[in-house]
Amino acid sequence: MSATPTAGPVLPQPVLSRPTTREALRADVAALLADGHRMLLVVAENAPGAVRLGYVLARPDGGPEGPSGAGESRVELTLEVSTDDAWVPTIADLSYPGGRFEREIRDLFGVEPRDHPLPRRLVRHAHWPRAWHPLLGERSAQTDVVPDFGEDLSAFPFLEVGGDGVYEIPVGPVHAGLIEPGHFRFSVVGETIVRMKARLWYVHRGVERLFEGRTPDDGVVLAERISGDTAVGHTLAYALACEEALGLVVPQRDRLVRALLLELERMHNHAADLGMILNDVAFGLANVHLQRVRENLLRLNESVTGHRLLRGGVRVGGADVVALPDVGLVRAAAADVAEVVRLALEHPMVLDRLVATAVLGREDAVRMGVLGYVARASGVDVDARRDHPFVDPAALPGGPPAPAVDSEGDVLARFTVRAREVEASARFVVAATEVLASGGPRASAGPQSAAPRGIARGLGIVEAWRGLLCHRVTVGADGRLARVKVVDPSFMNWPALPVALADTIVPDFPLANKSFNQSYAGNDL
Amino acid sequence: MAAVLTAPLAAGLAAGFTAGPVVGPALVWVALLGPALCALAVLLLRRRAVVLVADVVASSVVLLCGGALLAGVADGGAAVVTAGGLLRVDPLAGYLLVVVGAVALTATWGGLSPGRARSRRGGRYTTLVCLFLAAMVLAVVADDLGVTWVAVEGTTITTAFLVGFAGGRRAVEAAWKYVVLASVGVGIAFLGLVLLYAATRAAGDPTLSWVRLVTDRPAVDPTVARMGLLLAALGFATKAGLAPMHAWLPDAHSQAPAPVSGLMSGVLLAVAFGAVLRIQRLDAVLLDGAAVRTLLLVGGLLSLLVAAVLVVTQRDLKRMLAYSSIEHMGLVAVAAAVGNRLALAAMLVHLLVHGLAKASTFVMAGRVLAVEGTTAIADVHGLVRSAPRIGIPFLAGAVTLLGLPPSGLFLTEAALVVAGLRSGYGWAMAIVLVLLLVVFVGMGRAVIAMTLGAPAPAGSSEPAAAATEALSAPLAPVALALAAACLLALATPLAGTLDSVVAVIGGAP
Amino acid sequence: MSGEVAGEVRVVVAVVLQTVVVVVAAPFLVGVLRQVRARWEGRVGQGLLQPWRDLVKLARKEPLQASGSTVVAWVAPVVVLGSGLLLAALVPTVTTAGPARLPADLFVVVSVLLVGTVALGLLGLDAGSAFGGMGSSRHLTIAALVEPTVLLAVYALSVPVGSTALGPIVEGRLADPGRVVAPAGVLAVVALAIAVVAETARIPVDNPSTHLELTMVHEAMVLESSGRDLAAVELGSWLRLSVLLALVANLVVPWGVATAGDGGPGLPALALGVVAVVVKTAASGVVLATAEVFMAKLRLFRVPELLTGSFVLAFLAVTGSYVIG
Amino acid sequence: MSSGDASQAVALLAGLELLTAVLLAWRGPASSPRGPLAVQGFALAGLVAVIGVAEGEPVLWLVALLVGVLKGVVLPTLVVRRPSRAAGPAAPPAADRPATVRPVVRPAVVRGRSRVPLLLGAAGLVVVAYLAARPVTRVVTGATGQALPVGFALVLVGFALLATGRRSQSQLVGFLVLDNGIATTAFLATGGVPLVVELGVSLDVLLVVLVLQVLGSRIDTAFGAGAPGGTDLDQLRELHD
Repeated sequence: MSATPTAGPVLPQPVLSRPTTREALRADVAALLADGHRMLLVVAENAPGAVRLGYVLARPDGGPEGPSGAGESRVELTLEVSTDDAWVPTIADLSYPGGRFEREIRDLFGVEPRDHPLPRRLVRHAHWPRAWHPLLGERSAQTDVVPDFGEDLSAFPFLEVGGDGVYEIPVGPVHAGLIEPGHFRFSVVGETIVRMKARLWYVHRGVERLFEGRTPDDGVVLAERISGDTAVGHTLAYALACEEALGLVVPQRDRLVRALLLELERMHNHAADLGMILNDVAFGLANVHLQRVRENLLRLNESVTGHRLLRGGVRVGGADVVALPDVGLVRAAAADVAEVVRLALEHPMVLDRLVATAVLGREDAVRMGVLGYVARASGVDVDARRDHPFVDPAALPGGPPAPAVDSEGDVLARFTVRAREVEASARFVVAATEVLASGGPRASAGPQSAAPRGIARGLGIVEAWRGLLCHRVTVGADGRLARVKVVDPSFMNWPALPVALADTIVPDFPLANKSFNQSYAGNDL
Repeated sequence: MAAVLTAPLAAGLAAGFTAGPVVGPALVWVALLGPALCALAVLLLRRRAVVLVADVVASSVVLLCGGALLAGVADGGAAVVTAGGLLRVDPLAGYLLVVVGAVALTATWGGLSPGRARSRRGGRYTTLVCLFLAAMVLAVVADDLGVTWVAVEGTTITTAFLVGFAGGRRAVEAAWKYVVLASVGVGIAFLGLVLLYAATRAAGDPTLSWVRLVTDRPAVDPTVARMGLLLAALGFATKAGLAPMHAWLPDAHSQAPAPVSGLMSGVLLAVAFGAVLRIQRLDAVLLDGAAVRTLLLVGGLLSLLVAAVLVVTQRDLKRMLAYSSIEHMGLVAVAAAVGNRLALAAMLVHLLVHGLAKASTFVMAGRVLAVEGTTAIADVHGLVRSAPRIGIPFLAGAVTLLGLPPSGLFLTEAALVVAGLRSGYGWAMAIVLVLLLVVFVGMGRAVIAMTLGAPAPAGSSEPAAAATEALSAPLAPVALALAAACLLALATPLAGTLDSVVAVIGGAP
Repeated sequence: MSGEVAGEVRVVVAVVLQTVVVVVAAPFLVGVLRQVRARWEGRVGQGLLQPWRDLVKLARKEPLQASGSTVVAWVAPVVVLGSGLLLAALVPTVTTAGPARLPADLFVVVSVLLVGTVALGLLGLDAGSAFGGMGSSRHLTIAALVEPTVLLAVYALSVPVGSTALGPIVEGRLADPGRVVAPAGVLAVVALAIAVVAETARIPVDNPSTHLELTMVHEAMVLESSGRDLAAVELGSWLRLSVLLALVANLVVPWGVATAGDGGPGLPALALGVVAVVVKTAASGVVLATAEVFMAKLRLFRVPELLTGSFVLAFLAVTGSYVIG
Repeated sequence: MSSGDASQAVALLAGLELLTAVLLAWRGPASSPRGPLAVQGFALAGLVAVIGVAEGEPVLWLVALLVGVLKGVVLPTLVVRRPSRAAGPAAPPAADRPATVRPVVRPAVVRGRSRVPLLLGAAGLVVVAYLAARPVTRVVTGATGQALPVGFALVLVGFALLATGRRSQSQLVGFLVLDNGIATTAFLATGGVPLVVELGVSLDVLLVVLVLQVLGSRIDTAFGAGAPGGTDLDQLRELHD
C-alpha cells in the first residue's frame, strides 16, 4: 500500500475491505474461517436509510494457531441492509462469537439475524421499551431522547433443569463486596453445579454512542474509562484504530513506550488477581502480600504517566510518559509475585483447591473463540502481541513477551499462566526501559496530520491483559468520530465460564469466577 | 546332566573332604564367594570375554562345590558348619546347591549371548546374574533363618533389574509388581521369624538357628510359634510362587530375559521352597506340624488349579511356561504336605528335574522369540520344520515338562500319587490327577500347534542378528540337561543321597 | 448454715462466676482471633473491643425479619444463645466444680451443643432463601460428622478416669500429668481440636471473614438475621467457640483450674482459675488464629475427609487407651 | 530410667508411630510423606534406644543410631526424591533476574481420591491388630508387650496403604510403613533380632527402596508422566490374563 520502501512489514497491518452480499456472506465467512481467520468482531454502523455491517476477521502472523507461512491478514466483509428490510443470514453456526455479535446488533440496531439458533435477547433487558434500538439512527437531539423504561416484567428465560434433587440458587445482581452487577442462576444437585446461567448487561452506559461526534483526540478520555482496569488496552486499541483511519504513522519510540505501558498494566492486574484467587481459598496472607505488590505497582504507574491506572499515557498518534519506570521496583515486584506464587503452589491445601477445578477443555475454548490467559490456560496459543503486532518485533528488546501456555484448563492452569505472564512482562518492561533510557529507537518523523477526505475506518488490535481487544473506528468526513465499536475480550470469554463450571461444586464458583475474572464494564458498554 | 558329568570330580573332592576339616568350610566359602567374585571380575575387567562367560563360570563353581559338599555330607557325613554357625551345609543344603548349580549352568550356558555381551548393558546383566547366584547360595547354606531371609530378599533385589532388563512398558511393569509383591511377601516371612524369635526368647533361649531349634526343641508358646511359622511359611511360599500369592510370577517370568526366566523358574522357586521345607520341619519338631502341612496342601492344590485354568487359556508362550512352573511348585507343595519318605524323595527329584527341564525350555523359548519375533502362541507355527535346531529341542523340553515318559517327571509324579494314596490323601491325589490332565491337554495342544504342522509362509527374508545368533547357539547344554532330566530319576546311586536328604526334612516312613 | 449447704452455695457462686467470665471474655476472644490475623497480614486490625462494640450496636437495633419467616426466626437465636450460656455453665473452664443437679456429663454437653447446632440450622432454613438453606445443609452435614468425634474423643479421655463427667476428667489430668502426654490422650486431644475447629466454623472448614455467599457455611445461615437476633446468634456462637477452646486448653494444660475440692472452691482458687483460663484461652486463640493464617480453606468435599481423620484419631484414642494406656 | 518411665516412653513413642501411620493414610496427593515418615522412623529409633536403656544392652544403642539414620533420614528422603528428569529442563538464569528467583512452573499434581474409606479401614485394622496381637502379648511381658499391637497395626495399615496406593510413591510409603511395623514388632517383642540379621535386613530394605525408586522413574519414563508421587499405577495394565 504504502509507497515508502520499509524494511519490515507495514505495522499495524491495514484492513482490507471487501463488499459482500446477503447471498454470499455465509460462504465468504466460511472461506475466511477455513483460511485460518478468527472472528474479531461484527460492527454495525448507521448509513443513510440503511445499516452497514462489517464482519471483521483476522489471521495471525504465522504462529502455531495459524497456517504456517501465511502472513497476517485483516479482512472486513461489508454488507449494507436497508432499515426497512433489516435482516441478515446468520453465521452463528459458522462462528460462535459471530452469533453473539449478531444478537448484540439485533438488540442495538434491530437487524434480525435470520435462522439464528439462539435468538434470545442479549443486551436488551425486558424493561427496555419495545422496538427501541438505542444505536439505530444518526446521533441527533431526537434519537438521543431515551424513552421511558418499564418494569422488568417478563422473566429472563432461564432454562429450568428438572430431576430429583435439583434446586436453584440465584445470586446477584447485587453482590456482597465491591463487585459489578451480574445475576447468576445455578441449577445444583447436592453441591455440584449442573448448569449455570449468567445474566449480564445490567449497566448499559451507551459508551459507544458517547464516542460519536467527538474528535479522535477527545475520544481518548472516554476510551480510558471504558473499563477502569484496562485503561491502556482500550486506549491503545482506540488510538491504533484512529491512526489507521487518519493515516497517522507513530514513531518507533512511541510504539515501544506503548508496549511497555501495556505490560505495566498487565502486571498490576495480574498481581491483584493472583492475590484475589488465593483470597478465595482463604489464603489471606498471600493475598495481602500480592495486594501490597499491586499497590507498589500502582505507585510506580503514577510515577510513569501521572495516573495510578496509567491513564494519560497513550494518545492518538503517540505516547507520553512522565518518566521511565524504575527498573528496580519492577524487578522487585516480579520477584515478590513469584515468591508468593511459589509459596502458594507449595501449599498442599491451596493446590488441592486449584487443581482440576473448573476445567475449560481445549475444544470448548477453540469453539467459543476464547481469548487471553483463559485460552492460553486451555492450550490455545493466541497472543495478539505476536499474532497482530503494532510494533516491529525487531525493535522489541528480546522480542515480544513469550506467551505462557498450559493445556490443563483448570484454575491452577489459569493461575500459573498468569503468574508466568507477570514474569515475562517484568522482563519485557525492564528490557524496554533500558532500551528507551539509552536512547532507544530514534523518534522518526512525527505524526503526519492527514485530514481525511471522506469517511475513513480503522481497526486496532491489542493484547490487553485480559486478552485480545479490538476497537473499530469510523471517522466521518467532518473529522469527527461517527462510530466506535469496542470489543473487550470479556465479551468472548463470558460464555466460557458456565461451560467450565459443569461438574464444579458450588463453593468453588467464586474461585472459578475469579480465575476467569471477566470485566462487566468492558462487556456491557 | 551336570551331576552325572561331575560325579567323578565330586567324588575326588569328597575324598579330600573327609581328609581334613578345612576342606568342607572352604568349599562353602568358595560356593558363596565364587559367584560374587565373578561379579566383581565383570565389574573390574569389563572384557567382553569375561562378561560373556562369568555367569557360566559362577554356575560351574556352585555346581562343583555343591556336588562335593553333597557327597561329603550325605550318607552319614557330618554337616559342614562355618562362620560361627551362621552357615551350615547339611544334605538338604548340599542337594539344593547341586540343583542351583546344575540348573544355573543349563540356563547360563544355554543363554550365552555374544550379542548381549557386546552391548552396553551386558556387563550389568552378567554382574546381576552372578550376584543373584550368590544370593541363592547364601539362602541355601545359611543356618540362621534371619540370614536366609536376608538372602531371599537379596534375590529379589538382584533380579529386579533383570526382570526389567528388556526395558519398555511391560518389562518395567513386571519388575515393579515383582519387587513390590515379593518384598511384601518376604516381609511377612520376616514378621513370622520375629514372632518365632519372640517365642524362643520367651522360652529362655532366643535363637533363629535352624539346627539349634531342631535339636534343642525349646518349649515355645504354641500359639505364638504357630503364628510365626505360618507367617514365615506363607512369606517364603510367596517367593516360591504358590497360589494365591503367585500374582507376580507370570509377569516376572514372562518379561525377564530367557536365561533369567529359566533361573527364576528353575531354581529361585526351589530355593524359596527350601526355606519353606525348613519351616515345615520346625513346625513338625516344635509343634504338631499340622498348620504348615495344611497350608502347603491348600496352597499346592490351589496352585495346580490356577495353573490348570490359565494354561488352557494362555496365549503367550513364556507366560504358559510360567504357569507351568506354578503347576510344578504346586505338585512339590502337595508332595511336601504328604510328607512320607517316598513323597519327599519324589519331591526332591522333582525339583531338580523340573529345574533342568524348565531352564532348557525357557532357553529355547528365548530362541523362539529371537527367531520369530514373538512369543504369542498363535503366531508361531511348525517350528520343527521351519527351524529344526530350535523346534526339536523345544519340543523335547516341553514334552519333558509335560511328564511324558521317559521324562523324570513322569516317575516323580507317579511316585507322588502312590505316596499320597499310601498316606491317605486319596482325594487330594484325585484332584491332582485331574488338574494334571487339564494342564497336559492345554499345554500339549499349544506346544503341538507351535512345533508340529506346517510352518507359516516365510515373512521377512532377512533374519535379524539376534535370530542368526539364536539359530547358531549351542544345543549341548539343553541336550545334556534334558538327558539328565530323563535319566536322573533312574540313577539308583542317588537313592542313598536322597535318603539322607529326606532324613533332614524328616520324612515319616 | 451447715457445711454442706455452704459448699453448695460456693459451687453455685463458682458456676455463676464461670458463666459471667465466659460471657464477658467470649467477644474479646473473637477480637484476639481477628487481631492476630490482622497483625500476621500486616494490617493494623480493628482492636480487641470491636466485637463488643458490634454486639452492643446490634443489641440496640430492632430485628427485621424476612418475609415468610416463622416463629423460628426469633426463637432460634434465643435457643442458640441459651445453649451457649448453658455450655458456659457446664463445661469446666474456670472451675471443675459443678452443681450436683446439673450434671456436666459428656453426653449432656454434647446434647446441648447439638441443640444449638440444630437451632442454627433451622434458623438458616427458616427464611427459605437459597443461601440459608445451602448453609444449613452444609452446617448439619459437618455437625453430623463432628459430634461423634467429640463424643469419642472425650470418651477416650474418660477411660482412665472412669467418669464421663468433664470436671473429673480435667481434674484427673491435673492429678496425673503423665496422662497429658499419654498417647491415647494426645490422639484424643488432637481429634477434639480438629472437631472444635470444624464445630466453630473456622478455617480450614469455613472462612469466617468471607463475603462470598456461595462458599459460606456459618455466615450463610445468619444472612437473614439482624439486630438483636443477630446479636444473640453471634454471641451464642462466640460462646461455643470460647467454651470449646477453653476446654481443649484445660485438657492440654490443666494447671490453674479451680478444683471442686472439699466444700467447693474458695475465692483465691476461683481468682486463679479466672486468670488461668483467660490466659490459656487467649493463648490457644493466638495459636488458632496463627494456624489459620498459614492455612487455606479446604475444598468442601475434603471436609468429610478431615473429619473422618479426626474421627479415626478419636477412635484410635479409645482403642489406644485400652492398648497402650 | 525406672520401668515406669520406660513404659511411659514406649507408649508415647508407639503412639507417635500410630499417629504418623494415620497421618500417612490421611495425607492428600499434594502433601509430602517425608515428615510423617521421618517422625515414624525417629520414633522407632527412640523405641530401640528406650529398650536398650531398659534392658541394659548397649548394642541396641548402636542399632538405634542405625535405625534413626536409615528410617528417620535416608529412607524418607529417598521416597520423596524426585527423579531428576521430572524437574524439567532448568531454565538458564536470565541476566536480568536475581539468581534466587526461579521461574514459576505448574506443579504436576492431580486431585486424589477420597481417603475416607482408607481412613475408616485403618481404624478397623487397628482393632484387628489388637486382636491378632493378643497371643503375643501373653508371651511378651511388660510395657513393650502392651505396645506390641502398634507394630501389628503398622503392618496392617502399611499393607492397606500399599494395596490402595495409586502412585509409585504411595506404594513405597506403604512398604515403608509395613517395614516399620515389622521392625516395631521385632523390637517390642524380642528386643531386636541378632545384629547380623538386623544389618542385613536394613541393607535389604535400603536396596529395595532404591530399586523401587529407579523402577518408579523408569515407569514414569515408559508411561510418559512425571507427576510427583509417580505415574498412576492404574495405567499398569499391559500384563494380565
